[in-house]
Amino acid sequence: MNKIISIKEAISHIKNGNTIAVGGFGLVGCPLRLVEVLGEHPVYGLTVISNNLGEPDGKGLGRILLQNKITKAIGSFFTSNIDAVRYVNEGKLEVELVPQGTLAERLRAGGAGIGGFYTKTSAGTLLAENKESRTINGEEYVLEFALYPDVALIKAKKADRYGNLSFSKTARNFNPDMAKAAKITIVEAEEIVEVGELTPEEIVVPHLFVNYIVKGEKSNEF
Amino acid sequence: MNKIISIKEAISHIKNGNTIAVGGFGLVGCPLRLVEVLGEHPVYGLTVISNNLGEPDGKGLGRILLQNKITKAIGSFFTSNIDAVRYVNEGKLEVELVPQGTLAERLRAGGAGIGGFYTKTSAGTLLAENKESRTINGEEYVLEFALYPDVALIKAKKADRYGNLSFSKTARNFNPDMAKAAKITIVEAEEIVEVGELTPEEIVVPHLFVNYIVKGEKSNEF
Amino acid sequence: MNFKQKMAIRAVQEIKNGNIVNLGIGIPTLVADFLPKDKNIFLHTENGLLGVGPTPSKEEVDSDIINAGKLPVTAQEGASYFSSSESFAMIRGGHIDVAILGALQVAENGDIANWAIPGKDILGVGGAMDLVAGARKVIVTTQHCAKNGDPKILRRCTFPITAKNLVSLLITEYAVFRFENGKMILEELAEEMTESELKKITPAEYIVSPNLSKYQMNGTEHLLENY
Amino acid sequence: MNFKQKMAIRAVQEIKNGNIVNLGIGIPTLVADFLPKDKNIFLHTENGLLGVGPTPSKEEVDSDIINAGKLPVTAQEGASYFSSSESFAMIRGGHIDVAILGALQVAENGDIANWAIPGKDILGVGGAMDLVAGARKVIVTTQHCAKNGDPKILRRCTFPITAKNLVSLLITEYAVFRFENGKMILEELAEEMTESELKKITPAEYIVSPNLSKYQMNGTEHLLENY
Repeated sequence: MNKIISIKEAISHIKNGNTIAVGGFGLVGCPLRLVEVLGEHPVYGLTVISNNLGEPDGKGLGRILLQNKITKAIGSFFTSNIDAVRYVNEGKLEVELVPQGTLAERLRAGGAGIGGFYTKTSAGTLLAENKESRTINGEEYVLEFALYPDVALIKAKKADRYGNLSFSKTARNFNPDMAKAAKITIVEAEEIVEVGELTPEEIVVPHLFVNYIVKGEKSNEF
Repeated sequence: MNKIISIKEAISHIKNGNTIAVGGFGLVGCPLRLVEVLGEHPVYGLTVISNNLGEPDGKGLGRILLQNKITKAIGSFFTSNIDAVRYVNEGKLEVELVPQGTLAERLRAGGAGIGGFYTKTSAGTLLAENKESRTINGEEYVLEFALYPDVALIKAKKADRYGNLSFSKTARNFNPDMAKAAKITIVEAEEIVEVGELTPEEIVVPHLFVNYIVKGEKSNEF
Repeated sequence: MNFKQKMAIRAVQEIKNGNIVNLGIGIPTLVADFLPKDKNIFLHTENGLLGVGPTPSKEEVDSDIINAGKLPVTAQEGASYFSSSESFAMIRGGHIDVAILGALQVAENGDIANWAIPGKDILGVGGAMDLVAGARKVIVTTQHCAKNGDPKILRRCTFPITAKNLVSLLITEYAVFRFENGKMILEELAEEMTESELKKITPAEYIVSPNLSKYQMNGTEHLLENY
Repeated sequence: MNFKQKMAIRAVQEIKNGNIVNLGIGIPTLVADFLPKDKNIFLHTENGLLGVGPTPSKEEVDSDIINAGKLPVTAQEGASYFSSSESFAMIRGGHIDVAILGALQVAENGDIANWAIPGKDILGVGGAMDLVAGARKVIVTTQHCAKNGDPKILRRCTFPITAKNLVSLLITEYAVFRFENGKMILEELAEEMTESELKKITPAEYIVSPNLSKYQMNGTEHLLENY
């Protein structure tokens, strides 16, 4: 039951055509080492679920995009990476734009056994076109469905050997939701500690959501 | 912005006909002092959302039931209190039986702006009768709606003066979900501490979900 | 060796290293006593704890740590606590490897009834429907017949069901049945039971596995020595 | 005093002691600079922090604490961090008292458009739709006209809307409008603006409040002295 493996071995769990969820809000909380090694792994046709697609000049997921490994992106804000904008215009990238809260909730639903849910967000807008809506207590709600990534690449502050996780400040963001939603969850931890070092109060993601752990380090990028 | 008030004042926020959510799994994590003072408050026709209805011999919510203040109970397990069973048989109590996970999720939905959601739990059973169902990815899901209590009575380990909360072990249970779902959330805290004493990592319920805090103590009942 | 312990030990054989396991009330509770010490097995209790430890001594009892049966328990190293919605997200989201529960009835199609009896008050369901619908593998441990002799292993449940077609394995004191592709298969038979005797007390229609064997204890009988 | 600071100060008047406030990018960001020190006001940022503190000095910067604009911030005493789904549960569940956002267009019916321009790539929405749909009070701060002189305060939005009928208050450099029962009401007018001039640059149909007043600064102009 050893979950600690090399980054290379971890990345080899990603297969052609997989849907992968990648943590982070911009570069903060993004598992940059895992993403880097994904760049060296010969895998294509990926659908990426992530709030953004990295930053320009091939930072974070931006690099994977420039390697033409990503065919579809599901997220809330891609305009900050001009490469993503260019890829869309050139027809090389399909985008599913989702309000940020709906993105988080669809991931949470995937992890929690909720097939779909009704939200007021986006009701009456372009992003609700062709979606079912329903009036509940006199207000219009839009039906959204769960997301089920094949693999999640997430970033944690600390992981113990069982896979219990803690996070650093706002570097938490989408990481817990993605960890819970994915079939296989791979964690890049800044520190790997012994079981018992993380108190029950510190554990934000319990180990049952975690399949593999790799050693990373703190990033200073944002 | 002082949220710390007397138990009597806190309970006076409960009005005739209100729907109140009361934390606890059995007596563990139940705000017993608030419930006790609720017993002295002249309020009737309450709908109570709680996993159980106290224990026999008028323990916890069992006492409020014997005072004929509760007309309806929404929860998952009432058989452990024979008084509740008797009240139902005598036509003095209406019961809405909900699977425990659906109860928690309906509260979570109420707090999170989710009007309704689809769950596999109860599909094809008596508890899904007269409920909408829907096939998602080839499996049958049941539509459940959010719960919106008027008031939540919850139990915390520590509260700071802003209303940030921590919980003790399995005494956490339904308390965070109820705190988030209710229009008015009243917390019975074993300890009231200064702002800053609870680290960001310890805070399970941030203060924006808490309206009032009363001083309680640790219970040894279960 | 009493038959309940034997069933608990048989259930233990189904649990793999690293598994997350939720134990129901009754016979399933006994499973905790027989978990192999050389494996990391994590017990989940739906009231908000992953990593349930042994029952505390009277002095160690902390009323803030209970299990779903409202009995005092302890927490193991590496344990964590969480709210009800998070706990049931684990269950309903498919993160519990094995749920072991009791039953009032089990049907040949994998239906289970374990929460309500017709004609009696239906006032409690707890987490049963969530566990059966959500766990990856649902193991039922139950006595083969009711106390009054009524069969419990049926063609169709006559009591209100808890979930449809979701039982993976049924362990009684006399036999072990596997449910696969809508079929119920007799896999193992207890020492003291014969195929024809079993048929008499089992209205459910089942296939006899070509590999039918004796009740598998896999050398774990020694676990019973302390009991 | 520049007009953006004036709008930020006007927005501050709407924030009550104890309020939970989410600030968008642009003019709304300036609001943080003018929050009264004698009140407890809590800034929420949707990437997972309640209790945003001032911008850190260069030495204090921690790349793990940023706001939704991806700029480094600090955390105040009593602050807490949470995941995205929990952060948006706060927003969508109605727990944010005030959201202050910029806009591309606002319509007389309370519609707002602030995320997409027809003919340009529509590749970013962020948390805008969640905030407008979820916050108890939605305050829009925007320049009255676009840089090219096009009106922004319209009968109907021509850009894709962010949400329907949900703006509570609109603050421009020239005027303050309140939205009530489907009506748009002119409440305040800036010193240098007249009613007839305003009408010319405002295609939206609005009612003039019988209590129409000057732009309310309520004695907080001194806040500008440091700027």
